[in-house]
Amino acid sequence: MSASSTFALVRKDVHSELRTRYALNALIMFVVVAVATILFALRSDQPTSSVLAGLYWVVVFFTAMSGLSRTFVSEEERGTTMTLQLVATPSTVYFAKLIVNTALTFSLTIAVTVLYMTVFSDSFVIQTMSTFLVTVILGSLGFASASTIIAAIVAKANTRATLYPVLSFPILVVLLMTVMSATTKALDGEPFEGALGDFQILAGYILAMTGGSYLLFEYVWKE
Amino acid sequence: MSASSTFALVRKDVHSELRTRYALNALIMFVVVAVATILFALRSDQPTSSVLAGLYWVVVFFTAMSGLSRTFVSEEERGTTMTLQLVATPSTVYFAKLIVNTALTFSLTIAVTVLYMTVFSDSFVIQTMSTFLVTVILGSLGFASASTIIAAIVAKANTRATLYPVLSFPILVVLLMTVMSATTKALDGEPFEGALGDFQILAGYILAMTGGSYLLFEYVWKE
Amino acid sequence: MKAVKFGSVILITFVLISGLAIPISSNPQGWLEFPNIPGLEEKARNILYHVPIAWTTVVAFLVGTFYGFRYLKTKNIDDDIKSVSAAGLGFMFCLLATITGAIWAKFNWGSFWNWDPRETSIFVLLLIYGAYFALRSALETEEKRASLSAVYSIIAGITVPFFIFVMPRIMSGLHPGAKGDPDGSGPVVQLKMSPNMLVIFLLGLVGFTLFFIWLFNLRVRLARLEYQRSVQHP
Amino acid sequence: MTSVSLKLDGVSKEFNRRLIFRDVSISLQGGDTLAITGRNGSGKSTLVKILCGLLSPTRGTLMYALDGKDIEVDAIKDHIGLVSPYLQMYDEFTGLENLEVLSRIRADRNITGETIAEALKNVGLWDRRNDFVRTYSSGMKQRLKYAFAVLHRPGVLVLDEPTSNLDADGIAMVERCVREQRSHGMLIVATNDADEAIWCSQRVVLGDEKV
Amino acid sequence: MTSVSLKLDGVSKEFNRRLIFRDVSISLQGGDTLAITGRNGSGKSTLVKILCGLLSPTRGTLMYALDGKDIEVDAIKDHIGLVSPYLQMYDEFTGLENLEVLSRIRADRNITGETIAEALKNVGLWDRRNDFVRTYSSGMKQRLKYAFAVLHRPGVLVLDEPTSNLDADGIAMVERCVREQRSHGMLIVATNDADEAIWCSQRVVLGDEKV
Ligand code: HEM
Ligand SMILES: Nc1ncnc2c1ncn2[C@@H]1O[C@H](COP(=O)(O)OP(=O)(O)OP(=O)(O)O)[C@@H](O)[C@H]1O
Ligand SMILES: Nc1ncnc2c1ncn2[C@@H]1O[C@H](COP(=O)(O)OP(=O)(O)OP(=O)(O)O)[C@@H](O)[C@H]1O
Ligand SMILES: [Mg+2]
Ligand SMILES: [Mg+2]
Repeated sequence: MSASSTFALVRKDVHSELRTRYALNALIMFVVVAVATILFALRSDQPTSSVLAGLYWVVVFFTAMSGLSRTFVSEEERGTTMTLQLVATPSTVYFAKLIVNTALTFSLTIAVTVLYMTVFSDSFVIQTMSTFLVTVILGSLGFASASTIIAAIVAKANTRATLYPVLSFPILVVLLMTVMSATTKALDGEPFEGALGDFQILAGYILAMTGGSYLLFEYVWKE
Repeated sequence: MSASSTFALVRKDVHSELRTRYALNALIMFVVVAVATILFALRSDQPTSSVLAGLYWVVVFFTAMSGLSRTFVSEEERGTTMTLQLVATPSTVYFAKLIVNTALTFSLTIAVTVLYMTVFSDSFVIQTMSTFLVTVILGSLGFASASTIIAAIVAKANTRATLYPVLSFPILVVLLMTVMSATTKALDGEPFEGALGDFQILAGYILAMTGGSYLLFEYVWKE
Repeated sequence: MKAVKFGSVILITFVLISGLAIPISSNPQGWLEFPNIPGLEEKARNILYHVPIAWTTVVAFLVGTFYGFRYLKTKNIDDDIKSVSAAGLGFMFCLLATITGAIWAKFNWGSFWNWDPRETSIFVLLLIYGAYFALRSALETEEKRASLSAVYSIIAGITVPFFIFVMPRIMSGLHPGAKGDPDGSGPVVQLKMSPNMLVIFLLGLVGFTLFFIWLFNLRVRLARLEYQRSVQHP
Repeated sequence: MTSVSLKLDGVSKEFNRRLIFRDVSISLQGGDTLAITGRNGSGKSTLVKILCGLLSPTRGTLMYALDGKDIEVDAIKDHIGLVSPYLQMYDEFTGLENLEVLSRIRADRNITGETIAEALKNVGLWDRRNDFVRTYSSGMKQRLKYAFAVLHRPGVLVLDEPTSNLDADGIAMVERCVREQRSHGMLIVATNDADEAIWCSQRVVLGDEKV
Repeated sequence: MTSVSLKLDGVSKEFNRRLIFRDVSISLQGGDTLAITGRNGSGKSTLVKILCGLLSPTRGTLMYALDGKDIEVDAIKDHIGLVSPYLQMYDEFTGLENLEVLSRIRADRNITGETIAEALKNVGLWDRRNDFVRTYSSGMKQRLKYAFAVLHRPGVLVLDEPTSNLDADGIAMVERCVREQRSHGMLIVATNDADEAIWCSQRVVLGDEKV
């Protein structure tokens, strides 16, 4: 793996996404519809912070599921997988896709956050900003680290769109519970220290997933 | 359009979905995953009927969107669009896909209903069954009619990419809001008459969507 | 294998019978009475079935993952056969553990399901198995199916320690040993059981493990035969 | 058997205002054969799509007649057999299933199990009929397209790059198909290869415009 | 310039336990040329993928050496140029962008804007360099693959169905590429066409097994 080729591949993906807007459009639509639906569903209620935190990550999860798998699926569908195999080593591909997916998830969380803050302006108030920021950053990394390799697996299978969340969810449960718990703490105004335990879990999770995926990626990527 | 070729096309799609039962596996798992995610989010709370109704349709929405859009995208991606154009008229294609999507959404709502009733056995109690049934049937039809044309447009996304979220958002949100409101009424035990207004909206929506799509479909479908 | 087969049958039968037959008294006397564990009472008997089954589920999962790992190294299709056989059994035991656990929970904690951390983890394990088989059925080429499902089971395996060691600590739960449990840990963990109960419990563990080994052996042989038949008549 | 005739009148095609070809006029009767030739990018495939009613021309008209009666372009599709790199079979079905499913959608009652079996034997795929198209080699896919194209004995057989991916045996099969078609209907071949153009008596050469 | 040598030893390939070919052994040096022939479905493309390290053989070994030193199959990829129907360029980029992006990913510092411009002119796509590959005709796509394959003057040039979709001018271009490659490196051609097999001095014939 060389940094320059990884970076070139990231640039290619970003460029290609800006051209086709395939993932981006799907993401925007899902986010907006999901938030609108939830807003409508909660209309009459005063949701608790844990419900809000839960629904926040549910939206992120499902939206991510509709977009992240494109990274590999689109290569596979258009037959460019072989081209990429020829010009890049597996680890280059893995890290490039990991970076792209992290960036995508991170922008997603920002979009959802902005939407939530405008829509639930009285109940979704982030009291401990530091906790929230760290949660969102680690959460995006965690999401991307687990779902990148799953996307690579799913790209080789037949029923990609439905299979992707099915394979990802069991693996993401730990992550989801942890980020939900940390987000609740941020909303409730617990001090930053209160969420340190959650962050440790998140860090461990990210390391384990990235390391495992890195080692296994070759088996998935090569025929 | 001939009935027998429409029917043959429906059979082809169903066959293609069911043959190895992998699509079904994935879809069932998907619903389970969606419900589980929501359960996690709500773990500690006693959700109100409007929250439950909202989340019910959010699950249907996400599952449907990840499955329904495939109908055309998969033809387009594999280059079988031309083959289909050669053997079938546009209206045959449109109605076949509409039927398939309606059936898919309807079975989906049944699956989600059964799951909800077992999982939220105390809070998801359908008090006005007639309202619920009509809502689910009209809702499936509405979803299918909207998503069939959206899917056809998405399949050609290269050119119309930016239009897509803009188009689909208002189309889907109206539908979602209406079915949610009707479902809430069914859960709250309002008499059937109470939901008549919603049903009128739904019926009008379905007619407008199907009619409009039928007329527009040819332009979307042919180059 | 004969020894395993008979051993498991004898042990399980013994555990079943003695677990049900031995009376529980608040003041146990000798080997033929169980102590009364406060909060469990008669329901304590299920420890002897539920826990060994849950244990076997985990063993099966580990065995399946191990052979998946071996497949990636050796590319020998026999390892895939072993891996998928173990996964199939694991799924079955997982269902059994869920059912015995859920029934127990109904009588002990009042409802079938409470999202206690351990319940959550067994549910996730069920989902993992479901996803694993859904993935396998979506892959047509044998080699791809073997290696991708192996990768998936390893990736899923990475999360297992989180469920076992981490989750019970961040979530409050009903199982003994969870966060907020006043005792810290319960009868099994601290081996608070009376010696006779402990012996039967351990025999149960051994019995169910042997049972798994026997079934595993059977299934692998069956799967090999099927494989060979499909080689001859593809 | 029906006799198809075709009239293309002053047809031009532009993509994004780039002119591909201008003012093509063709008139073909029952047993006529036409070769469309021209350089890479001269618009052969584009013209083929227009002839099959899969793409509308920018200017000009296309008219088909069946036994002397003018008919809609949509209706002619049942009388066209097309082999083209842009036409794909369903990957997730077997070769046999593809033919069955597609004839059923076409609602063609003349096609029986035997017709299909015969077509598969003709193109040499009978032994592999139960394999998924996904696992076919490039030549096997091309053969399957032939089986599909001639299955309903179309009045017009349109071949775009007829021999690509085929081995000697496959080319012989194409020549058989071509002979058979000339005996009862119209044949249109778009090709780069002079060897294939000689199958046809008439010729349209595209590509005076720059590539 | 580096000299590549290759040794394939007793290689067999099965898909789902269907034997495609058995016990293929090849040994090639610097300037050698090899034609792989055989019927449709005999495994030519499969063997090509194995030679390029894109597919693992079921049995047997593949070894590459660079200037006499054995190297990993992964590392040889930088010295391979491949033209194949299974290799696609990125649709949503222009022809020029494809070459730029792919060389950047390959992290090949020898490739400048001029090298790329020259390659595009060689294959006759310079005028169309700023059009999306999506809008290219089949022959233009094939030409672009050639530009990509020879861009880095690879030690090994591998061509699968070299002339498919190409017109006379395109075939002349392929022959130029082939001549040029023979002058400095190894050439492997998989084809159905006897006219193309004569470019090479050695030959492997696949397909004693049934299609
Ligand atoms: C379906 C999910 C499960 C349910 C409903 C369930 C239910 C129960 C119940 C009611 C008890 C008695 C607790 C007490 O002593 O107060 C218990 C004990 C226990 N369960 Fe589960 N269980 C489930 C899954 C599992 C799993 C997956 C494991 C381990 C892998 C497990 C291991 C244990 C152990 C070790 C005990 C004895 C705890 C003790 O008293 O020290 N259970 N379970
Ligand atoms: N992924 C796969 N799964 C199963 N079988 C496959 C797969 N890929 C190829 N095959 C089979 O392997 C055989 C060889 O295919 P290959 O594409 O190598 O043939 P080829 O010699 O290139 O043929 P052609 O001249 O038609 O291109 C064929 O019988 C094909 O059906
Ligand atoms: N969708 C499209 N958008 C824009 N331009 C297009 C599109 N499709 C084709 N073209 C252009 O039209 C011209 C003709 O393409 P066509 O595929 O018909 O050529 P062809 O004669 O079949 O060439 P070949 O021999 O390479 O197959 C080409 O210049 C191509 O770039
Ligand atoms: Mg063409
Ligand atoms: Mg080939």
